[in-house]
Amino acid sequence: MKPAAQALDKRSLVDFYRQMRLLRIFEERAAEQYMRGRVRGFLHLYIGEEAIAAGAISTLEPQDYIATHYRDHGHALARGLDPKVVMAELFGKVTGCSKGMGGSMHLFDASRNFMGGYAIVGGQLPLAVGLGLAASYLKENRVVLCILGDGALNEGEFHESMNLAAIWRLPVVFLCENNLYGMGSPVKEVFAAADEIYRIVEPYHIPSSQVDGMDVLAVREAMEGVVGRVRDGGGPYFLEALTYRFRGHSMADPSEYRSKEEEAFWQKRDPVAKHRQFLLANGIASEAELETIGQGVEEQVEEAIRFAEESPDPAPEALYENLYANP
Amino acid sequence: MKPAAQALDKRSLVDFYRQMRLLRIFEERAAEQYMRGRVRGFLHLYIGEEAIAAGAISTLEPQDYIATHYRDHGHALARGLDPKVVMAELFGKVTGCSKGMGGSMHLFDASRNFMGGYAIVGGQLPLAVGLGLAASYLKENRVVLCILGDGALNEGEFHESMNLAAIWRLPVVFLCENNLYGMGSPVKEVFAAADEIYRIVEPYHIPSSQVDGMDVLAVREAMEGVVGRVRDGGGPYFLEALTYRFRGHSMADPSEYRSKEEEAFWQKRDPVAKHRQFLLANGIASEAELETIGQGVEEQVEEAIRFAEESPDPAPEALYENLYANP
Amino acid sequence: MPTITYREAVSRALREALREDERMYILGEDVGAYGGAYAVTRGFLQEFGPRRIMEAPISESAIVGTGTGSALGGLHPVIEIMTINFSLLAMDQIVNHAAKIRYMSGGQFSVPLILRTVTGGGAQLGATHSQSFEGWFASVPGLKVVVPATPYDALGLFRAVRQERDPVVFVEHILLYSTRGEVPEEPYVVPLGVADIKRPGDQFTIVAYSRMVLVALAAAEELAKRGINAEVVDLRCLRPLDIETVLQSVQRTGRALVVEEAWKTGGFGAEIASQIQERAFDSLDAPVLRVAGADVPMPYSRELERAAIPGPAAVVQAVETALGK
Amino acid sequence: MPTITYREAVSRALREALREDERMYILGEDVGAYGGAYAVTRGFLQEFGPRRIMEAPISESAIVGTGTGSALGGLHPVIEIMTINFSLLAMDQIVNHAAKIRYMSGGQFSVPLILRTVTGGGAQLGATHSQSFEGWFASVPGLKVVVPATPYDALGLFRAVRQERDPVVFVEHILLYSTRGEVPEEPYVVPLGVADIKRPGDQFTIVAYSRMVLVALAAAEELAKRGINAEVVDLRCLRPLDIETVLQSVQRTGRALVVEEAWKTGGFGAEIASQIQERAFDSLDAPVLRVAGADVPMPYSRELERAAIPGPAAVVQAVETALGK
Ligand SMILES: Cc1ncc(C[n+]2csc(CCOP(=O)(O)OP(=O)(O)O)c2C)c(N)n1
Ligand SMILES: Cc1ncc(C[n+]2csc(CCOP(=O)(O)OP(=O)(O)O)c2C)c(N)n1
Ligand SMILES: [Mg+2]
Ligand SMILES: [Mg+2]
Repeated sequence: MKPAAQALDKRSLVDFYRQMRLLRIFEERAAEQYMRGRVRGFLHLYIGEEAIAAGAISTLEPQDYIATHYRDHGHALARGLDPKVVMAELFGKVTGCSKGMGGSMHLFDASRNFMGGYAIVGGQLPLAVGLGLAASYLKENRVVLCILGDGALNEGEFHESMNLAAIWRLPVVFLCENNLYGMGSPVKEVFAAADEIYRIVEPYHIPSSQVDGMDVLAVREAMEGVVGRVRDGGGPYFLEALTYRFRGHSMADPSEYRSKEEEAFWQKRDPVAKHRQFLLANGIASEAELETIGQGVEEQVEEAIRFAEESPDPAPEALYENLYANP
Repeated sequence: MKPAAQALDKRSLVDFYRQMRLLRIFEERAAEQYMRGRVRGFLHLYIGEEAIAAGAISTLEPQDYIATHYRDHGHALARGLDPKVVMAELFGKVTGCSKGMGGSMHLFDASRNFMGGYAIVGGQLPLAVGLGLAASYLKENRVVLCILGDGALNEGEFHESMNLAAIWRLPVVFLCENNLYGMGSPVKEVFAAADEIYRIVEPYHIPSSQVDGMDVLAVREAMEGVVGRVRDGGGPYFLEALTYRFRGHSMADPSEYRSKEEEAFWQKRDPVAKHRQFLLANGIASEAELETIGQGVEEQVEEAIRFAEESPDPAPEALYENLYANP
Repeated sequence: MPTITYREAVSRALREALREDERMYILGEDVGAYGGAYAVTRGFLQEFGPRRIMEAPISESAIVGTGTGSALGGLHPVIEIMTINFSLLAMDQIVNHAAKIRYMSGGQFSVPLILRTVTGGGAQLGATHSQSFEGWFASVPGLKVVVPATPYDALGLFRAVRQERDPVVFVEHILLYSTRGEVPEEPYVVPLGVADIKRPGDQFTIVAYSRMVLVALAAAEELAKRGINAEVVDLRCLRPLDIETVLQSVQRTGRALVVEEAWKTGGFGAEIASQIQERAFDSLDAPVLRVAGADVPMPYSRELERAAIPGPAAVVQAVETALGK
Repeated sequence: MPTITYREAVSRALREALREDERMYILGEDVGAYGGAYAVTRGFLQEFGPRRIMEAPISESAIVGTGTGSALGGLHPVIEIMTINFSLLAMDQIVNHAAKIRYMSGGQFSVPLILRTVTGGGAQLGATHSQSFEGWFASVPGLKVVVPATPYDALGLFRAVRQERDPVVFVEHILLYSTRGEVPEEPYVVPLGVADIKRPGDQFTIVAYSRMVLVALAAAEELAKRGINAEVVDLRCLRPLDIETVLQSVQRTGRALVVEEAWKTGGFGAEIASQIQERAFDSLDAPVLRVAGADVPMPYSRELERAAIPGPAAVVQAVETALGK
């Protein structure tokens, strides 16, 4: 058993399962709602990558900040946002976590220091640097978790942000979800540093490493070390989690650019199934327990959909609200 | 004696001296003209860095491209632009190499494939990539020399450009003039990779190295190898030339942020004096010969100033010319 | 005449250009195997191969700069910026480099760069993905800006764009791709800088471009039912701008309304309105009006998004109010 | 009243703010040891230390994004973009991030970010260094844009900017730094969104902002000599825009001219002209005119640059022509 697993009690270990199931079911249902035209815009599913959100975010304290990209449902739910308010946001309802103004790509929750999903590739990076600067300037005990896709490494802003985080030694963890593709582009084709992308930060003397992003316990373990180190004033860290998205880039993507073999290879490493196996194999939970958890999650998501459906649209006046604190 | 020196005949070795003297005198006189208000805008002097332009550009063929930054007088002159047309450009005259439309920071000469001085830090980098792409697409035997300052490494565009040059294996030499400062900012303070900046491109698998930018023969030697390799299809290369600007960032800069000791240290390594010493010590040229060369250069520059003075301003109609090929 | 979609028109224009012009290549994010975010270059990689259809990393600034540099080096690049929203990341290369090199160099260099991009809202993509910056580009000397509203114009204008030796921003609209229109088989070109009266009328001039032309036409239909005969002028290009056609129309109708999707404040519609009143003041019976996007980031909510983008009803209402009805 | 320069006014505003507001810091290229490219922050590093006066690498986009993030995290950043020309590199962070976070989040977050930058031409810095993009910023919902023309306004407006909870672009003009004006010792604030009649008159309304206010005033002096009594309205802010003061003036004078330094085509002057004719049509005896920058990249040549930027003579001529003189 991994040290992380040994250090965790049964409740925590089972909770990873609950959480990953929730992320999975939530998105499967959201996809259905999208097909029915109730959820619109772009919908980017996180299915296949759940271990990263669950493992990584479990290591944060409530005062820590999260800034992420547009594939953000999993991060929001793992941070404890109620599935209701996330689903309501996808429905564009006033009860949504961004009051229906943001949509899937722009989830926010100030009460959980969930500082936003950002839909411009790389856009969240300097924001995370700024959050780190604020924490450091104000001498607050906060770590910033900045989540990015492999695609963000291609934006110049990535480097500008790494440099700033490095020269100021800011408490920021850059967690790169390397799912091997940015839309239809294989990282290997478009990025010269694709072989070991975590080494991209070496010139800045930012420590970095890679972790199996399909294994929630591996992610948890790696992140525990990283977050501890960053919190203790070690400066920024870059962690690459190797993963795969099981679905297309967004609901609009027929996903014809990946081979069946490649997909099958990764499907076998499904993080939810893997953790389930782990729990069963180590006698931590029984089939029946896990079944009950699955049902509970299903109900929770159904309830979220009901909530979203029944919630009102924003009032017409909302169009001109919240543009300025003081217009 | 360096291999480069051995490989060169007397004429070439002496010519480096002539060229560096020309660059030096040209700018000293240009600075005087600036004080008299005849040259205006920003005037960024290259004094102290002449060995780089002289050494590097001597390795190019006529069909090769140069794209550089705003500190570009030295590059233009070393590429063989007539001092007259460069001075006339500084004077804003219609006889200038950019017809008086560009000014000091925006020198152009199509006939010499001098593709421009660019005043937005980093802006020339993707242009150089594009020039390399064109040469490669058209299967032309051309190398692109892209000159940048250390400051350009801080712009995200630098990385975007490195990545493109690397994935497409383009024939581009990136020559970084590391003069330790971007305006008043020491590279060491603002750039986390300052210790060995040439290593910044390692993650992209772009080969790179450092050369003494105060020694024209060292630059020549390094660049000969680099240009040969790039011309032979070896893909991009990054060369860092360590140097120092003897004057302020621009004429507007009182230059109060550098210590006298540091300035003195570098003054001792004056590339023009150094090469003069070399020529004398090795009996390649006599004091008298070098004196004659110096006088010739002085006259050439005086003539350039006369030419610039006597040249007409652009006609008022020029304001609306050359905006579009076909308006 | 055969009918094709706007998407097909752009595809055809590109395919034809690639076949005829060996120096043309396409570079953009996901233009290859993915077939383009809006499926415009589907099948291109197979037909033209990776030398001509180049997959780009997500590096908007360097992609545009590469296009510019390659144009200086003798190529004829078509750079695709996936949507106009991302052009903000390339703004410096577009405005400070591509647009200025000819002029700054005293006319020594040409930058025949074609920048294709997608504008507009209406697909519930939220605030960062639903913007209309074509007006900004149109204010930049050195650029040309083409904004086709129909398949016919998209194809014909692209053919004209190919003849240019200067950077052109070719702006497609996300909601137009699936619209259909007649396009002749015979070759034709729609020259730049020539507006098109998409619907003649004598009581009101409605000036529009890109998708708002369709909105204007729908409004004009409705107005006709109400006894108001509006003329719809499609600008087709924002730069060069054919203000003459607009002025002639206004001289006939005495009244003008500009419809655009961009934020009203500082939108290009203000330029058009200003020019109309500057140059046809004495013909005007009423102020030149503007119907434009709400001055807010685009809300995600469907209802609010609808309220934020001008629709036929808003145009009808503005015209009727202006006519005192 | 004591007289100080515009540079001193901005310096004083910043110094005062830094002293009173522990959460305020300045981040920008060469704001430290160099003292700022235009010497505005000279001595600040010594007085406030490197925690408050932060030297930035040449990374405009990340600098602005850092400012925004730090504002979300409770700080009060003053981010200096050395000149507005370089803001093109930060456009995405300004427009897609800073300006939108409050709205997109349904009002959960504030971004009290102050972006200082320097606009304008006239110093022979050439095409890439002589632009005026404040009008673009003014078209972006979520931003505020302040364009002081005098030392008094610079100081007073900055004090108002400090009270804001939203991103404000504070636009200084390169040629104004050495101009002088009276500034009282007693505390005062110039609220945002309140235009100022810098010279009363009853025959012609000249609307201007930033340095063009001085040009308008010089023109008005000349016009007075020629018997024409022009009113000069200084907008002081482009967003929020005090159009009411402009309209009231136009109602008195019946004629209006907007002067701005930006390229004429698509400049913010078009917005102002449009609003005037929309809302004061019946008061207008003539079209609203615009005198603005030539629609070209800025030439380096001194004579051509002079011809490209509006000066008093161009304003006088436009007014006289309008009056049929
Ligand atoms: C600046 C910018 N350019 C392009 C896009 C369009 N786009 C959205 S997601 C995406 C791919 C991002 O890939 P990656 O960062 O690997 O994240 P993933 O989708 O794989 O999770 C692209 C190109 C964008 N949103 N922003
Ligand atoms: C994008 C951009 N930001 C800022 C500037 C202002 N600026 C001009 S030169 C310079 C320093 C550049 O330093 P470096 O690249 O090291 O070149 P050096 O002047 O030392 O030769 C700066 C910040 C600019 N021209 N462009
Ligand atoms: Mg990816
Ligand atoms: Mg330097």
